[in-house]
Amino acid sequence: MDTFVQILISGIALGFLYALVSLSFVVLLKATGHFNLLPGSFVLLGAYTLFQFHQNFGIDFWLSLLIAILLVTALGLGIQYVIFQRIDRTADQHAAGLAILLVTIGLLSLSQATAVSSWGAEVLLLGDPWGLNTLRLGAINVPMRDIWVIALSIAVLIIFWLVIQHTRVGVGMRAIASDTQAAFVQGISPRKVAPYAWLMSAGAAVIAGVLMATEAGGGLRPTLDVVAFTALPALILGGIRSLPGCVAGGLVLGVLQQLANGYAPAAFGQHFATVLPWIIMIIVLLVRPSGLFATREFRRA
Amino acid sequence: MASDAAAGARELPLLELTEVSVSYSGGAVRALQNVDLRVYRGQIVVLIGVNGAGKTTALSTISGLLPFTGGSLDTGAVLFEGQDLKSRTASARVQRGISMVMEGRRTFPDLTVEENLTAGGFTRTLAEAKESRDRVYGMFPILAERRKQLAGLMSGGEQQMLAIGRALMQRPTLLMLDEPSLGLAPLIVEQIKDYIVEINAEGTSVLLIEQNAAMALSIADYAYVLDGKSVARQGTGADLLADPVVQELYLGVAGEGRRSFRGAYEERKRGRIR
Amino acid sequence: MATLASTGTLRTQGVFDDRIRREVRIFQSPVTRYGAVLLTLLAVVLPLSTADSFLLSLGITVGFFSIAAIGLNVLNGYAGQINMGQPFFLAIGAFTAVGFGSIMDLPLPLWLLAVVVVGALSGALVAPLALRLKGVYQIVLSLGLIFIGQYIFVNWSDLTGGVAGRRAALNLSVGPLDFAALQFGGMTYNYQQGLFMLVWLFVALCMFLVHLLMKSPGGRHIVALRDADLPARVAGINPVRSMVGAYAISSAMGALGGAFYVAQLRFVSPEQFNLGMGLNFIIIVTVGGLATAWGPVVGSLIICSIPVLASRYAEFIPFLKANSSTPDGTWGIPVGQFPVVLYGVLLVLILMFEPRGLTHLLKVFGLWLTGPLRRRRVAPSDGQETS
Amino acid sequence: MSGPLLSAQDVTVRFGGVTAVDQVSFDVERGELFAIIGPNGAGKTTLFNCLSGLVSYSGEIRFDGTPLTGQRADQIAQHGIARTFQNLGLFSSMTVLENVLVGRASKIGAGIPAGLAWFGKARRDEIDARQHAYEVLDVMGMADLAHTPIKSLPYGTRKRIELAKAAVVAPQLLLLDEPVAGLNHAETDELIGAVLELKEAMGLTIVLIEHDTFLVMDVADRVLALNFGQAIGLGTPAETQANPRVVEAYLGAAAVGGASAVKTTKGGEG
Amino acid sequence: GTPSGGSDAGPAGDGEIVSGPGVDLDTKTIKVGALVPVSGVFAGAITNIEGMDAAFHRATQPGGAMEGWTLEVVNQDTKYDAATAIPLYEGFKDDVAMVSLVLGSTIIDAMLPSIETDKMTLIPGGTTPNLQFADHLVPSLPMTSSHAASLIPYAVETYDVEDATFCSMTVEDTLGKYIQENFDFTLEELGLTKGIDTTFAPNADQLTAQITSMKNADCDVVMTGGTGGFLQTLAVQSVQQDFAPLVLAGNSAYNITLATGPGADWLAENAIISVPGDEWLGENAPGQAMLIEDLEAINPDYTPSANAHLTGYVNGLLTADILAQALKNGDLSRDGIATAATEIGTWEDELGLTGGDVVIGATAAENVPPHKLSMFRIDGSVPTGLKLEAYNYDSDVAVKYLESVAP
Ligand SMILES: Nc1ncnc2c1ncn2[C@@H]1O[C@H](COP(=O)(O)OP(=O)(O)OP(=O)(O)O)[C@@H](O)[C@H]1O
Ligand SMILES: Nc1ncnc2c1ncn2[C@@H]1O[C@H](COP(=O)(O)OP(=O)(O)OP(=O)(O)O)[C@@H](O)[C@H]1O
Ligand SMILES: [Mg+2]
Ligand SMILES: [Mg+2]
Repeated sequence: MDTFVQILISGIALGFLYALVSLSFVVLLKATGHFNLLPGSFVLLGAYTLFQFHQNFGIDFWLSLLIAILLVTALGLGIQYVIFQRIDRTADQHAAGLAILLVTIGLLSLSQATAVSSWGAEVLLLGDPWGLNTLRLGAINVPMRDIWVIALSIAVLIIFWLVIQHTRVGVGMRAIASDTQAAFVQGISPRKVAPYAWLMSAGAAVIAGVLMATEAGGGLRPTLDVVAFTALPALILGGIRSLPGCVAGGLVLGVLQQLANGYAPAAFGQHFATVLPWIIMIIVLLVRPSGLFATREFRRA
Repeated sequence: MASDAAAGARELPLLELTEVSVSYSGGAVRALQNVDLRVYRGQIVVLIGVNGAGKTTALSTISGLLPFTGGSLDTGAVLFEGQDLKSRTASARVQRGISMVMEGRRTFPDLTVEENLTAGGFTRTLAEAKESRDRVYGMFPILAERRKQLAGLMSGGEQQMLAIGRALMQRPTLLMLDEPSLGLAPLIVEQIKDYIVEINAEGTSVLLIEQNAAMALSIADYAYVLDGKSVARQGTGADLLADPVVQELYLGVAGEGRRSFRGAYEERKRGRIR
Repeated sequence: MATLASTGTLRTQGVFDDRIRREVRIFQSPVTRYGAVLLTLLAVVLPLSTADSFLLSLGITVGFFSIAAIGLNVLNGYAGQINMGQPFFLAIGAFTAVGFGSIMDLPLPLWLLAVVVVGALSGALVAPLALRLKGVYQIVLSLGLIFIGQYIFVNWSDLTGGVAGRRAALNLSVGPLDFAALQFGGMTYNYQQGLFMLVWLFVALCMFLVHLLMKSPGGRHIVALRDADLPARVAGINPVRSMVGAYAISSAMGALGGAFYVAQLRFVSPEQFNLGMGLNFIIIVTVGGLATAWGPVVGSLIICSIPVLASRYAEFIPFLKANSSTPDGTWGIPVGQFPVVLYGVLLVLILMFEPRGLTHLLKVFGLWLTGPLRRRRVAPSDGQETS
Repeated sequence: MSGPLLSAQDVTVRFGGVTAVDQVSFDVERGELFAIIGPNGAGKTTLFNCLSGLVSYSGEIRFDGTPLTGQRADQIAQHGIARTFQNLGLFSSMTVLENVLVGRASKIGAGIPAGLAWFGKARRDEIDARQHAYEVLDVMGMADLAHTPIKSLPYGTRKRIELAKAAVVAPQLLLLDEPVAGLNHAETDELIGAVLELKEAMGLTIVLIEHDTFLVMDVADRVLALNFGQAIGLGTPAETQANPRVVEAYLGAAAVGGASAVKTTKGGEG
Repeated sequence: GTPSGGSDAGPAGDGEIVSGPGVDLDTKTIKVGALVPVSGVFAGAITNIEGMDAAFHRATQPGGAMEGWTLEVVNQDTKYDAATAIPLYEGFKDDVAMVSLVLGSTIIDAMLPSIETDKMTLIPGGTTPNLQFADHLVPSLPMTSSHAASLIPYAVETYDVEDATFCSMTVEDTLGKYIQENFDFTLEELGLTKGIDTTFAPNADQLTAQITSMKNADCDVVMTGGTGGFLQTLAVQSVQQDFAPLVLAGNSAYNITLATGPGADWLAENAIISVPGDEWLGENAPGQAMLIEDLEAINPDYTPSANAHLTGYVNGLLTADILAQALKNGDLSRDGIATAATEIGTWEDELGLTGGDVVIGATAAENVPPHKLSMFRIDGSVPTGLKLEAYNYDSDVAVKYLESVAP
């Protein structure tokens, strides 16, 4: 029983990490109208930036986190103005979408190269306030870091939801994503909206990255960015546009994956826990082609 | 009406296009050639012309969308309240008071009706936005009914109303409409015509593109006929309604009504057989 | 007038006939015609003329990547689907080849046939699910295929050798002729030369098949579904039939590529068909130029060459600092990182400045060059290719 | 064969809350030009979507006596039903000719395998299709546009191509959804001329949705009026104009005068 | 492997030396190849090449095996990917006399056919049984996958855990597979009680589940097998789960951050690491001092590494001796080098770095790799983070295992 609860808790923490990353995806998707892998780079660079400021410059942890988020946001904005907008102008919708996705794949490899060449490939200590402290409830141990994962995720989620659904900035974002030109003639300029969007996306990703790079998370390492891919099933499961969906998807997969790690019989073969989220995703897609929390599909002849 | 225009002619125009030439895809397609066009405060100015004459192009030149459609302003200038708009972005121009209802409605399909209006009021303060929303709902009750429906699921006409409502949210000084009657039922066309007059009466100047020339010219203070890149004729609505060429091309009047299409076809056939 | 299409005898009988005859020729533009001939010649002559093993083995790599990419281009380019899961089909082809060509040691034609058939079937099986999905969903689904494929093949160890992989020498003989040791005019050519020839002949063949397909109604219908599916269906196109076809072609060629992959390494392990490879393929077809005849080949050439060339010549490139295990203060790109960086930068630049791909760039350049020389009325139905 | 070419019984379509089409029944006789009018959102396009198998509906639709209900769009096309779209259904990456060729898909048997081997059936189908395509383009005076990419053409021309694309199969039933919306008088005249010529030459039966009441009253044999998805009138143009419900819901008083003008001009020619 | 042993080679029989690929008789330069990933997350592996350069530095000094010659390493970055590696190998094979270091068993596996046809002599950097006895492969160090056979007996002796429950936690790849095999063999031999076997996906960062189940199975000793950061993850998450078994790991699992990074204390507490050779500043092995001296000579600001330098160094010295032998026979062709290797026969471990003598048989089947491993505890105060506990521990089980896998 304890085992089960223990696994369950670590599953929930993992799930919220997935959720944070897919949140970052969702916001970018809503704001730029293009699916891309930048959250991967954000996760990585965010964590290393925090390391630079906290460990090397000795600035307070939370302050460094803030700085990291802002810097990454700036980076994101730069990328949008220099690269995305140019592509948007020169190519039609389909081509542009693909081009941007691929550009971000290139940026992903670049960001890793940057991390390795400036901070090395070895695992580093982030020096987070939680370390390996754990909260002991009887036979059950809850790492402090997991508690923070859950708390921060929930906070972020609520903020995002309020902004996107209930502010004009949110409406603006979705308008641009839905029909850029029409948005322009409403006086909605990317310059007014984009910063918020990137701030949110970067925020979610950097927080996720930092939490993954904490001591309890296994330290700061240049391979953090793979989460850009491992979180995808959660994104899909939640239906790429809905915030609560992300969380639900993340939690479901996080927990199931951990349970598989713990209980899957050897008969299920190697890599089972790794592939499980993808299998679940495909099964769900078979039943609901646009995820569990899909917004309504419409098509007019 | 004619006298208004004459009166207008003295003070400086609200909007002025001088010697405007526009081309697409790097000069491959020339869409406008030395077009001069004026809109005075409080006027309804109508722009008619065959397909591909460059009407929409003219509007995108004014609204600042041109670069995004792959077009470029080769020569000439667009003056609004006497100032050159060259350096202004599309959204900046909206703030200056130029709103437009785009060709083909272009509502945000995956936003609800209400959100579409909110988007329209983006440049206004919340209070102003709320007030104008109520006005729009008053003007188009159907929108109030469907406020929670996704715009993409509305019929053509419903979307057209939404598009106009959305533009009105910006409380423009100049409202530009690109073929608002396209695909609308006669009743609605009548309504929209009345709306335009109403909006105009409240002090908003209007630049209207129409295929339905009869409707448009009937409310025009002044009108331009574009054909193939450049302005072929211009004059007050009344003048153009009386102009034989316009009648032939755009109104198709014969006697006291419109000329029968079937009749015309029969005629041509007989002609061919002989 | 009263005698029109409906009554079968056409009013304009004959007027357009020679126009039409010109349009349905297999090769219209001289470019495509001579391109095809050139490619085929190259496939045969080049390996005979050189034994430079680096050139050859790089050539073979480019070759089998091209084959799989040509297939993928039908799907991602002409059919407008987004499939990143090509490695899944390469894996299927690879292990089918291992089974028939190595374990059972059947002759070349037989196991190639098996590879194509199995590949096509697997594609046809995936299609119905993929077709229900759009955009991001489709992308992620295809990524899922890769992981699931790896899971299956890692655990199917008697065929695949599991995580360790297995050595597999494929039987390259067609009757008397054995590509593993070609005999030509008294002299024997080595394995690589033979394989190079084989692979590039197949590249030519695949390009030719796709060219024919895109001229035919079948191909046009695929493009129609991509551009606007409701109108296409209303016009009488069965979307499932066409798209499943597109998937089958794509996966069959993917499988073919996988088989030649094994042929080159004479070794195979499930983890070779991984995410990275999937990304590479989508990059190849896009950078090369979606829905263009030469795109996949150009793309493969670039993407496969970069890492190999870069790591081979890194030493000679300025602004690089020597490798060191831990970062020292000095700035600069460590030689080791150079290929990665180059790869990333190129990718970003190409897509920034020509999202339609390199082939488009080349085309423009070519037209500009040959502009004066070209006769009027150049074959227009290459329109499909530039689409 | 006897009986109506097309007959719809109690066709009903619901989208979530909205009832887009509500218990609509009507027949279309062979060779007639049957018009559907109604306010925006009345359900006209949706009705077309039922006829061409794009939405699922309750009720029954028979074509030439055979029930279409439950068939896929492409199966329905095989029966010889073609259609144009309200906001154009063209293939943006293709040339004019290619667009029209796609319109003939339902007549092409050869599939992808045949295409891979560019011989026999695939080739014959292709040549035959191209002959018909040029034919229709020629009738509509667009033969020399054949190889222009669709993108660069103005709206009016595209509308004509949309028509050609539907007519090229010489369908038994042709559905036109607002074919002249956005055209000026001259262009409308031209396009309607083409429609009537094709109709006569191919013996087409046509169902037409149009908001230009004058045009409808001018060319239609019978008119079906919809409002909020329900049929509020079915009859000759004259009857329809006399129908108070239609006037009240759709035409408005103004239009009637315009219509009376038709008669006089027609008389003038006869 | 004695530098002095080389003195009789060098200039011997100048005139009629048969040359071969990668050999330049005029400039007296020989190029040897290496396939070591150095990009991305593998950047650290470059130290292997540093080690080899150091060895060549010594070998070419006066008194060195290749005195008067120049030995160059041509390394190509494989990114640990066979498909990349093969063309690279094909690319440089005609410019190198032999391949002196290759990392990654799938890559070596994929290279075998080509090596066969090229008659290329290849020294792997650590092997698994499936490669140990392949033709043209010359062993230099104990098998990467057979550490359990030394670790477990050592643990039993030194920490008297004979009635403990032994569990395994191995990565799901080739290496993990053979480590598991070796683990089972050892328990079998010593008749120890087996708990449960757990596995984890390559570079997994979630081991909570495995830990919890091992905890429930009351595992006292855990034999781990894998590469990358998994020990770190294990440590970190074990701390949180209050799990503290005796952890055994081979050198493949070690990197310096284990001593400095997260969970270092727990590891220092619980982990035994087996590595060939001596502690960084140790005196047991004469070769260790030489290694450091040579490293300083070629790159003053190198950073000590636990194992990578040594691997490169050892392979380098062996290479030098093989070439020296070939030179003595006056035949630097591929065949010449191959025969030279076999003529060396037993390569004595005078430097004490390889964990025993390497036997290079006339045929590959007769190869016998060394088997002695040194036992270390993790300790941040030592340069490489490894504090020696027992030097060259000699295990019979290890010997038996070698016999059992020999063809
Ligand atoms: N984005 C574009 N790229 C290239 N050419 C274009 C583009 N937009 C319009 N054109 C061309 O410019 C000319 C004018 O187009 P425009 O849309 O302004 O005409 P219009 O009067 O609005 O026609 P319509 O009445 O159909 O709306 C046409 O020949 C059209 O083909
Ligand atoms: N896919 C759909 N999902 C939900 N509602 C729909 C959908 N398609 C149409 N509707 C609704 O059904 C009603 C009828 O739409 P339809 O397009 O048939 O009207 P219409 O008669 O063609 O109007 P118009 O003359 O403007 O084209 C409208 O209220 C529309 O909102
Ligand atoms: Mg227009
Ligand atoms: Mg409609």
